[in-house]
Amino acid sequence: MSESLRYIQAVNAALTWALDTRTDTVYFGEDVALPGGPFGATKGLHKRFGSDRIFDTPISETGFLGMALGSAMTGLRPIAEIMYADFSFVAMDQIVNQIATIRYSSGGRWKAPLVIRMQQGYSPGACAQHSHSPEAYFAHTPGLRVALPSTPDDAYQMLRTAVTSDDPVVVAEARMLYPTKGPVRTDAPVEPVGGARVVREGTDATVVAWSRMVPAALAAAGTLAEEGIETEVIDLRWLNPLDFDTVGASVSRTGRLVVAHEANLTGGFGAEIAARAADECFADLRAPVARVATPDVPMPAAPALQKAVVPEAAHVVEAVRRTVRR
Amino acid sequence: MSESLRYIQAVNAALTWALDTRTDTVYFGEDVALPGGPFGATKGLHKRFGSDRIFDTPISETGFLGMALGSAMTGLRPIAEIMYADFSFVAMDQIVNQIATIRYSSGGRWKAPLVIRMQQGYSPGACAQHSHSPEAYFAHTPGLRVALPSTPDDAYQMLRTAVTSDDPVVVAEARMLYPTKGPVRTDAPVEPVGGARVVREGTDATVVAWSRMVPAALAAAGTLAEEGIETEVIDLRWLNPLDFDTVGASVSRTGRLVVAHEANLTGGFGAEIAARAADECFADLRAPVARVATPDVPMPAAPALQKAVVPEAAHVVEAVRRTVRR
Amino acid sequence: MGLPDDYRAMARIRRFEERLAALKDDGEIPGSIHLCNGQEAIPVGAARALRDGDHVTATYRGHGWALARGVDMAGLFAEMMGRDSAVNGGRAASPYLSDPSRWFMGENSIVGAGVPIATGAALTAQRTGSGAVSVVTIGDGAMNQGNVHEAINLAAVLDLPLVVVVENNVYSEMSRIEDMVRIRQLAERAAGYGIPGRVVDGNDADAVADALTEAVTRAREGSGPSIVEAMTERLVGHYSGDVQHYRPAGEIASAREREPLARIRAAADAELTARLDAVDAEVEAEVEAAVTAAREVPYPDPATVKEHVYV
Amino acid sequence: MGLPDDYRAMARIRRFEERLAALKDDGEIPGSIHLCNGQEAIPVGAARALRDGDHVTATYRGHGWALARGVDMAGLFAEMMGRDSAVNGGRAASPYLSDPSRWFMGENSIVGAGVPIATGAALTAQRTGSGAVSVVTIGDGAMNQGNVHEAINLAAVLDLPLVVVVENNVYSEMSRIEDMVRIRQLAERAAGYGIPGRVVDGNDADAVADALTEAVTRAREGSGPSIVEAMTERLVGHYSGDVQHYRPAGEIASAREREPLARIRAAADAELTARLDAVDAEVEAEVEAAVTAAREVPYPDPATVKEHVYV
Ligand SMILES: Cc1ncc(C[n+]2csc(CCOP(=O)(O)OP(=O)(O)O)c2C)c(N)n1
Ligand SMILES: Cc1ncc(C[n+]2csc(CCOP(=O)(O)OP(=O)(O)O)c2C)c(N)n1
Ligand SMILES: [Mg+2]
Ligand SMILES: [Mg+2]
Repeated sequence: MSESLRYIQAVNAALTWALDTRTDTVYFGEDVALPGGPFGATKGLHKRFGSDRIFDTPISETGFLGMALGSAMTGLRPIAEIMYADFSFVAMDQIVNQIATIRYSSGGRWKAPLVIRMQQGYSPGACAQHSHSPEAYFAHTPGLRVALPSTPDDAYQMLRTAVTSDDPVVVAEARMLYPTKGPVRTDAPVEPVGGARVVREGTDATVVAWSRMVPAALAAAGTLAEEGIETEVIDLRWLNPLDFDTVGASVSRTGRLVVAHEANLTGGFGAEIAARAADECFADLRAPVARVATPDVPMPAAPALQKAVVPEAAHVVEAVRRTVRR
Repeated sequence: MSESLRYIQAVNAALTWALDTRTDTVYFGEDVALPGGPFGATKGLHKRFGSDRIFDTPISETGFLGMALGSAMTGLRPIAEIMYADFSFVAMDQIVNQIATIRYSSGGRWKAPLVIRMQQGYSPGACAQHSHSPEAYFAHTPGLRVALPSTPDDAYQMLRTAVTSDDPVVVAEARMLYPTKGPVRTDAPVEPVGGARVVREGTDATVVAWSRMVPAALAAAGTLAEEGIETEVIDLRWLNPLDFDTVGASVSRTGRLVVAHEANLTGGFGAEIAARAADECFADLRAPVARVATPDVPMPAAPALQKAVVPEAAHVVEAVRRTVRR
Repeated sequence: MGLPDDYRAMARIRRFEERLAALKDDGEIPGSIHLCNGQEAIPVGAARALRDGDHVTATYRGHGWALARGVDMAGLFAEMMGRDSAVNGGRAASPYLSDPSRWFMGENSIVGAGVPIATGAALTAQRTGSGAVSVVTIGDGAMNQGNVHEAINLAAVLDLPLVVVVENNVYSEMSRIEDMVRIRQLAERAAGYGIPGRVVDGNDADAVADALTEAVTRAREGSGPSIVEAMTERLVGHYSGDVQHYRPAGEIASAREREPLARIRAAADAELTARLDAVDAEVEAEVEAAVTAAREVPYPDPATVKEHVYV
Repeated sequence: MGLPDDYRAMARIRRFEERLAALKDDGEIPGSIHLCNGQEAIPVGAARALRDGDHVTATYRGHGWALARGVDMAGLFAEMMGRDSAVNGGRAASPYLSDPSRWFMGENSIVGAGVPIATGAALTAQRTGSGAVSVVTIGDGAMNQGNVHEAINLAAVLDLPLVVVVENNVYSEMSRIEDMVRIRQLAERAAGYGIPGRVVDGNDADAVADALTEAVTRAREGSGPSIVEAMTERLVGHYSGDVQHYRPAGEIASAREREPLARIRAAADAELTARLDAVDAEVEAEVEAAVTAAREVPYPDPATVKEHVYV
């Protein structure tokens, strides 16, 4: 059975499922309990599950992410919320040096089954400190799973997967997609971690995207189809584990690759996809690998400037055209 | 005139030069003043310049990197030391959201002429929390200059360049190279920011490396020469500004590219070099782009395990062979 | 100083924020805004203790501080409208703006991050012997962020000329401070850094001015940092669009009786009331003129978007 | 408990560290090591206040805590030798080792980072009603790291069963604590979190045991966290290879008169001295046997290097 929900409602549904079906879960962060979260992701949860299961923390991200780790090591299954992905930088040590590392460095003697939930990306008028898309930092950190849902259904499925995973998972949602509505398979079995998805089939070029750039890539594919260019669109979904097989298989058919993300171009995870292609798909590539991303500037707040740097469907269209013409 | 100095002595010489010739510089960090630094980088500086110019801080990286920013905005030219690159994660917010951003977000009304000095990489027996090579995190952050000297001369020249730069610069030294000795042009004029360097010419393949992997790449080139493979070795030196022209020009001659760094493979800056090549050098590439890096594991402490993951000259040799054979 | 100058300074801030909220409702302000309605006595009182060259670092709720320190009102409106303002060219907007010409180090939209930065301005003052003082303002909730802890201790150890103003408005976003600390007053933490901590009525500009003057003088004399906790209340939501469902009934209504402008009004005789009415009219005119001027400012040229990443 | 059990427990740690230093000199220990010589009374006294199921989180200077809590001595030697030990298979080594079977959450080589983690163990104890307590030990210098500040306040607000032990050994690496804070005792900061703070003689296992028992009992009863500052001195360098040029002449010599083992020896009559000599001999034999056993442990198989990154 499937319900039509907004992305943010799907998050709420997944969290309800988690607290309801897994008694070892606890949820904490800033303004998440009584207030129900700044975006309503945790609306109603405190009323239903009480302060034992969901509670508000001081503005202490390092403190409560460390608390998430320690409680995960000792038997709980915490879900900690970082209100904006930008704030993960104040707690980066707990993420990189502690959460990602404890299992390996202990020789597998501890596990850290926890979820760090955050939302990311620019929005009109938001300054550089509220617009980061930091997925590349996390994906460069062995020990972390990294999930970036692009649809309401994935917001629900991937968050449930993250909660059930015995490894630490960063779930970075797309704030700009919160209002989007779509069918959510609320009765689907919990999926295993990982897996890219071909969301549109095509023969002329492969576009790999994630998060907000997936709907943009699909829109672009529609435009390109009118020009007779059939674009295959892959929603990468998980940066870790990385399902490059799906990408490679597609490129072996299309011979052309465009990678699209909102994060800054240089050192963005698009570079990793392009690098793998330049190695593993070398024989198949018939054109240069193109990347669509925000150029290397901190995000300006003025929409007039944001429009000049934020990647949209039009940029994908243009990149695919260039690639196909070669 | 040129002196023969160890890498760490060259750092000390550059800092002496900075404090001596630029009265607006101040140096601070943990155990840097009276103790002279855990590695002796600041030896003798306190005795010579006094507590007004160089002083010890509490163990508060976020506090003193923010202090570096605020003092740079108001007229000083601070050099702040992060003892191990791994500790930059506790201060990542000041680096990414503050230091890198203030100039752009203020519309160019402030500048932040500061240097964050650190040393990075694994060493035998060091645990995961003292072995990071975090350059990719910094290179993905617009607003930061990123320098990784691989020789005593560059340790001297690039640090002086960083100090004179009006932009914030992360100088990440290679701890494992501290004992290496080499000629240092102590009377050379201060170089501008940026610039890769061809440190060995070759016709069959291009190896791009930085930091500890540069001597490894040169050693590999020597071995390969005995097999008749002429390897061009490029010391990238600066990840930002990125001098890809030098890389592209080399690849246009050799048609083959190997990138080598100690940081973990996935999302490492080698991906960016490979991605650029897959785009800008597509027509020139005659073989898949290979990357040599630490596989995606936190660094284990036991040398027996480190040997199994840390990239050395032999890995470069093997990668170049594979590439040339294609 | 004192009345009616303080009244005017506070009314300017209040009117600015009210007008900004209206502009937001009208869709003229793209991003979210955090207003300081009710907290005006703090920047205004503090400004009396400061002189040119003294640096101020604030938070996203810092419009009042910018105005109190002389940042151009039209420029502020234009900046928040996403226009190519002389303040930050539209790159910063409401929560992160700054103005070197007024020694305004800037707001910050990372909680607590301004304190280490302000410590740096204090370091410059100390090392150059400029005699300047660095004042940083944060909220009650920010006291639990590690960056604030590190910076205050750092300033204490180095005897830096820093004054930390904690605007205790009871809430951090939607959470009450009493649920976030186990102490009565945040100023109690000063003892843990070996520096003075003082609590003042943040709705009384004179009380704030006195406390700041003491702290600033101390800092200028080289005796190091101190903390001033100013008790106040938010008359509006945390940010534009905060419906404040979490606030108990009547809380805001009663706060309206304690807020700085209402207080002066309540105590005013007929003659003063007339003068204050006149001030209000002048302020109203000033704010409207600023909005008009701001609307004249063009939007930034997209072609310039890559400028200023580096020098 | 009490003598000679405490003496034995402390002598085991002392001898372990001495032997470790010798092994380091002989090239049998690849990484750097941070010894706790002189601080043994703290883990030993603390252990008396704890029971099975109580978690301990330590720092790189945590060998004494591991031993006091029952982690296998041979396993510790093997781990630090870079062998495939049952502790962490050689992946952690001296500064980051852990042992779930002894509820030893682990050392940490990031200053202060263990406190938030220990807070998490306390959260589990509270939510599951296990009755367990979480003890975390840090150094004096760590009190200036933001993570410690955030975690202590968090534990205070949540009334978590956490005990923070601050081993004040005067130095953080090569810097004196009096240059890093403007307060006399670090325990003074407890007041800023609204929790009890207490200073004890860290060279007296009984004093430590009493203070910890009080703090642990309080935590177990659900009355929340507290801080115990244990005053002690480092008899050796910060790490292997620290020449300690920064320490005033005679400082270590006089510390040797105050250190826990010497104290007991000084107060011992002939009969006790004989017993202690016997204990020393047994400890010496135990440590040698552990070194021998550790040397039997093979080095880790390189083929396993990618195991345990994920479950
Ligand atoms: C590091 C960080 N965490 C969380 C936030 C989200 N946030 C913005 S304002 C705020 C509340 C701050 O409360 P307080 O310090 O009392 O200041 P006030 O808003 O009341 O002026 C929070 C949690 C942030 N901006 N930065
Ligand atoms: C975040 C961080 N900064 C700096 C260091 C380097 N460092 C290791 S130990 C140490 C001194 C710690 O002193 P203290 O807390 O007193 O503990 P002690 O070593 O005296 O036991 C420092 C600065 C680190 N490991 N982590
Ligand atoms: Mg507040
Ligand atoms: Mg110490």
